[in-house]
Amino acid sequence: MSSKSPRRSIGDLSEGTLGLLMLLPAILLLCLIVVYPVGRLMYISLFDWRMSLPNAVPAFVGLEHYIYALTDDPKFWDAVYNTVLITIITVPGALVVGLGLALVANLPFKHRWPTRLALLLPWALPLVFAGLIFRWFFNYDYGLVNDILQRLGFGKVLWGTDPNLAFFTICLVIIWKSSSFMAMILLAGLQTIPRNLYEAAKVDGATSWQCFWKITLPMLIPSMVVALVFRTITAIQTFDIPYAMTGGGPGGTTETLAMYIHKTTIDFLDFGYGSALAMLMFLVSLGATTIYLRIIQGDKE
Amino acid sequence: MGSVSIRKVVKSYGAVPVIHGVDLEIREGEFVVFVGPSGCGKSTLLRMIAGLETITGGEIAIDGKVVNDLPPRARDIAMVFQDYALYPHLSVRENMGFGLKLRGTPAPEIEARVGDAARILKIDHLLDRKPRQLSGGQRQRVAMGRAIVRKPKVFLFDEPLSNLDALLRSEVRTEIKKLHQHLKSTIIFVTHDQVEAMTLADRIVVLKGGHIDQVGPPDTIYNAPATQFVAGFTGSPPMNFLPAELTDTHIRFENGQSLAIPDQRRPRGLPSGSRVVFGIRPEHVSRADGAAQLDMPVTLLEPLGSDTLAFLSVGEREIVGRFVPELAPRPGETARISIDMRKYHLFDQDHGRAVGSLDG
Amino acid sequence: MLRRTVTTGLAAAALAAPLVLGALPAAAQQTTLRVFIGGQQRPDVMRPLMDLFQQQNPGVRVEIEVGGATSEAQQQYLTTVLTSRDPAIDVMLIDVVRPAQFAAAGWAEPLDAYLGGTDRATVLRRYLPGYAEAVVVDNKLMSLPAFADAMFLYYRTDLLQKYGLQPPRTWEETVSHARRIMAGENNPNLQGLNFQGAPIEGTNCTFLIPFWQLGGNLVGANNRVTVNNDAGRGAFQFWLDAMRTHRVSPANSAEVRTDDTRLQFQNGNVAFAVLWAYGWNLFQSEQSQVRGKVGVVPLPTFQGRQSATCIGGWQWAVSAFSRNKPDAAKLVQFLASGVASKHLAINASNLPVLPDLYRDPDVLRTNPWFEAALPVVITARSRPVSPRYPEVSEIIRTNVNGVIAGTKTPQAALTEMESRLQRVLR
Amino acid sequence: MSAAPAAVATHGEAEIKINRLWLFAAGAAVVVNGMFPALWVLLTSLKTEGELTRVPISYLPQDPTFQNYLTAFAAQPLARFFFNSVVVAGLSTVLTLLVSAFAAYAIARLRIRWKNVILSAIVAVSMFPLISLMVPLFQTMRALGLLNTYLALILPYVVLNLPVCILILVSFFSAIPRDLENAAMIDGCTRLGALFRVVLPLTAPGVFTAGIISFVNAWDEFLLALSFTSSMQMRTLPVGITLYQGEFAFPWPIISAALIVAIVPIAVVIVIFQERVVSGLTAGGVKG
Repeated sequence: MSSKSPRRSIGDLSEGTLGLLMLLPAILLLCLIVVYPVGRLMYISLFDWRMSLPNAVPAFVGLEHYIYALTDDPKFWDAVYNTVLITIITVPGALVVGLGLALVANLPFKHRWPTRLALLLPWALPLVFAGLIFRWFFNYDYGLVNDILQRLGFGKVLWGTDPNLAFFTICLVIIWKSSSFMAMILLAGLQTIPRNLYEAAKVDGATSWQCFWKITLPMLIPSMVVALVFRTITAIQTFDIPYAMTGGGPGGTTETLAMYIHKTTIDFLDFGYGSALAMLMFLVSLGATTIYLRIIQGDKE
Repeated sequence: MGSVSIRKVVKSYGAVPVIHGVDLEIREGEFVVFVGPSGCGKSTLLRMIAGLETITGGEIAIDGKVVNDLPPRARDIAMVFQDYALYPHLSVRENMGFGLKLRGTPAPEIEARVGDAARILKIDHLLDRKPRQLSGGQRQRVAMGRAIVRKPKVFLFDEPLSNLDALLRSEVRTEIKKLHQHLKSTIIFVTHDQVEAMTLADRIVVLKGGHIDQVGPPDTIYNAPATQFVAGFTGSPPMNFLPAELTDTHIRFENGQSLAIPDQRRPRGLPSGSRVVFGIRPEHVSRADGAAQLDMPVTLLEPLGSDTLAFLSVGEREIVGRFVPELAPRPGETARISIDMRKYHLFDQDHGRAVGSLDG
Repeated sequence: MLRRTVTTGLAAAALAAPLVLGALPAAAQQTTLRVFIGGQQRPDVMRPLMDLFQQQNPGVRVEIEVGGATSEAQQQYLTTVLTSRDPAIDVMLIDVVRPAQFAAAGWAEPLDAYLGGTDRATVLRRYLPGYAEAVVVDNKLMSLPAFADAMFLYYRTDLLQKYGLQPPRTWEETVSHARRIMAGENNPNLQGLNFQGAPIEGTNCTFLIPFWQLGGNLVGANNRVTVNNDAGRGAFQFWLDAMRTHRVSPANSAEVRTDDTRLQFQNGNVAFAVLWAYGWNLFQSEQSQVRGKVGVVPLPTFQGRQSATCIGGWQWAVSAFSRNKPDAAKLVQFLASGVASKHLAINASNLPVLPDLYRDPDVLRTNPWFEAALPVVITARSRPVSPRYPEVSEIIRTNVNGVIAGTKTPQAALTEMESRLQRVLR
Repeated sequence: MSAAPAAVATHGEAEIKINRLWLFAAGAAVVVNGMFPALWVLLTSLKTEGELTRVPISYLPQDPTFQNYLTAFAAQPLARFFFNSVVVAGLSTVLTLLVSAFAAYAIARLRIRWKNVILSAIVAVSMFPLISLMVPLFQTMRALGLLNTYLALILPYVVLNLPVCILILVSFFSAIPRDLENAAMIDGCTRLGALFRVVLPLTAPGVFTAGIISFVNAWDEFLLALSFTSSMQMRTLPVGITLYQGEFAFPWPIISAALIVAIVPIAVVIVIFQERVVSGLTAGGVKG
């Protein structure tokens, strides 16, 4: 068959060139939407730039904002404390709950869509409204939770007044919301576990419980790590749910770092300090991800 | 149409060279087999012909036209992959017609050519199945069918039989040979299996470490290996090697035993006292009476049915002989063994090159 | 008579405007003004005003942009727009606590130059004093008043009647009335006195009102913050007593947001409620359980003290980045006029910023209680004026919320407030 | 490669003896956990505001009414919000898939330098909280003249979803044998042709998963949508829904009705494609 020597096209470029071309849209978009704004933010963070000062002329202050935040700002450390606490409670919490959900959803139901829908719906519910709906549930007078408690003969509980309870409800809601995505990824992981592993184990006389510990869990580790990375990043950025549920109360005990940044930048118009706080938060996320990536890579070797 | 010229072809990944200047002319209609151990560069060379790997230096021409910068689709070649690489989402029919469709061949013609190829390969009843519904052998046929329908200048086979079980392998091997006789097209076939190479090839190209060790028809490769490596790669079991020293009349082994060299088989150009590697194939180790006989302890027997292999000690070394079962020595005994000194080979101890240009 | 004509004319204009606009080919050199208002500010009620303005000013088109529904959401949106010096918005409706901030940031165009020769004092004389004061920052006119708001004491006329009580004038009375009613009703769901303690803007007023009434003054002589004093302690003690000692205020007061109070009262679960003006319309709505059983009085004070309340409300400002400032200033003046104020009072129950409208029969027909509201809005005090008001507000509300929730002692809260406020307000 | 092994695995579990009752109870627990807030919103949307604040609270609407839905559509251009959300989420999903498929293919397949560095950078970049980037982002959008256009939302949403989608697609692409593409290229495809004709069809479950993740994320986003659009005609559902509330008042029944309008399409999409959402993640085995 005689070839009519096909036109050279973009698809025939060398791998390196083609690779760069293919990465280009992503890189350009990232530069436009993230890198450039982050660069600006980093720049601003070195200035005392407060819109609230009359005729503000940004003055260069170097790392002063960072130093102030790290050494002198109790609100920063409170917010960091709350954020870290939320992260270390809700990330493992969501993992455990998500695993439970995934295990159940993986059971052989006749109709699978009700469990699957239930699994995914919390994830699909907009964050803002999830917060508002749960604020309603935990409302002292008209809330579902207190109503049920009363019907069961317990008294009504001041969910939003006691700082510990308020913190608890926020964590509960975050776990509820985020276990959904977690479960989705874990369910996918569960389904990749080869069936013959279980059969082999059963031949060896393993109980279901042992199967779970010796096969299911170890095989799920890769999925878990992926889920944990994304979950941790979003946990560090927790904003909507406490913002909608408690607004940071009572007495600022549920204010997260993202809320503090938002408040500083948008409410107080202190762009310099707000930018510095945002940079610090970015560094925290970066640290967390680096640790995870290390774990993943260590795993591979 | 269908000749392939490979001239001074070099391939390196970064600073690591993997093909060191290979020269090869493949004639139209020839069945050439690249053989060699894994990592020898045979697949890389094949993929460079296909255009799947870039060429670092030198040039490759198909039908006289340099294709270095042509993408695979412009080279008019077809390839059968080790894992068949059938498109899982397409039916057998679509798999086979895929290339023709991309080239804008009219549908009726595609249908006709796919039908022809399927009949040749006896897979016409499978045309509407998906690859996952086929057995390994069937997939292999579909992969060949996909190559055939294209009627390319050159067929490239990349270890296409290695995923088949032994029985199927020899069956398909025969079919490929028949197919070649039928199509009369140029085929370049990569394998690490010397039996495949021997049975299929018009010419065998033995590669080692990115070099061609020897090119030649199977009997030349077998009977006149150019290197110790080629000699050790062909035949089953492979040629026996024993380090030795050359004297005027004898070949003396490390344990002091020696064999007389017949006059007509005296090595040329090698001074007495040269250190060489003596090579002899197992079938030339026998119990027939002859001039060259050695006493060797028998360590182990491997009966194969038609033959029996005996492992024999020469000092610290061991060689294998192939015997008619009734004449096989018994393990434990020290047997008197004849070496057919018309068939021995000598190799350079340092480079493994055949030396002494023996008359044959 | 004249006034009624105005309103009717407005309605007619509203109906006619789309027709007129539709009939005209796009006029040459047309200016488009974009007005930003919040979702809660009744775009449907605002639109006829804009149509009337368009009619009076051919060549000017007014578009309404609706932003987030809360003051915070609007601020968030305006911050992004104005920080970027975006000219997309010409006129904006801003919360009464914001002018100082807008002036400092250079976001609002001073209006002095656009008054058409009238001197500022003359213009402002027409308005309620608190509002006239709030629009001037650093001797510049930053905005014009749109409508007023203030906190009132709502009460249940039926319950007071049942127990033969008069509307209270003092907090002491309010508490004792509430206790009497709660004891008499013996309904576990009935609250005596409901107020807001959640970390929201309104909670500042929860503290400032009793604080002011007890003689407190946030910023004293020499710009010193004076909050850690008897007035501060007294203000906190009052609410804590109401909750814990007298048990007339609910235990979850630290969670109560503005609309929670409204809902509770509307459902007949509250005898007395401290709430903004907007409650009235809803209490009289068909869904309300207390329709026709609601009274409003100025907030009580402590025995022998001056009354005081917090003012709220909204103002019209021109964006400093507008490309149509003269037209925008003209629109703002129109929107701050008596015609507009009356329209808003009648159709949206917004408290007027012009005192004579509180006696206007058309206004009083729909809002009979406005008459009683006048003294309140005249004496209402504004929250501290500062370009850093958001920080001031955050400091106060977080601490008040902490005290009401019981996570902080009044003393600790006052100490923190004083030191942090001092830093912000110095 | 296909969903088939998933089904096998599930039935394999069946061999572990499970009491039917426990099975039902576990399923019911998951269903209740996932659905009750949405269910409550649905019930609320059928109640009047008066019923909502009754003590003790009522569970089922005593006098169900669709009035809230009518009000929701009458009070705000809900249909328009819906349309905008469909456009923004739909277009951003398509664009995300295209951009991330290219990037993922380059990372998974092509011999390019700094591959891991690029991948790590893309993930790292995603860690920047968008909340804090609002002001500089707004300036960028203004400079590009994109404010109050669909593009002002679509571009950031694409970036928001890129990391997850790239990671998912990389793992899927890596699972496709290279020789499949080689075969396609020998058969006559360009490299890009092989991507579209062979790789993408084969990784459909992964593409689908990435698609639904980015669709849902775009459908739900609030902060950027609030700040980068200004006219009512450009508002998306989450922002539009908040417009029902007043400065003080929060009309739950009407908001609930609007929320149901926003949730139902997502739920329908999930039910229709539930098999793929999960098996999509399965096939490539999100293994980092």
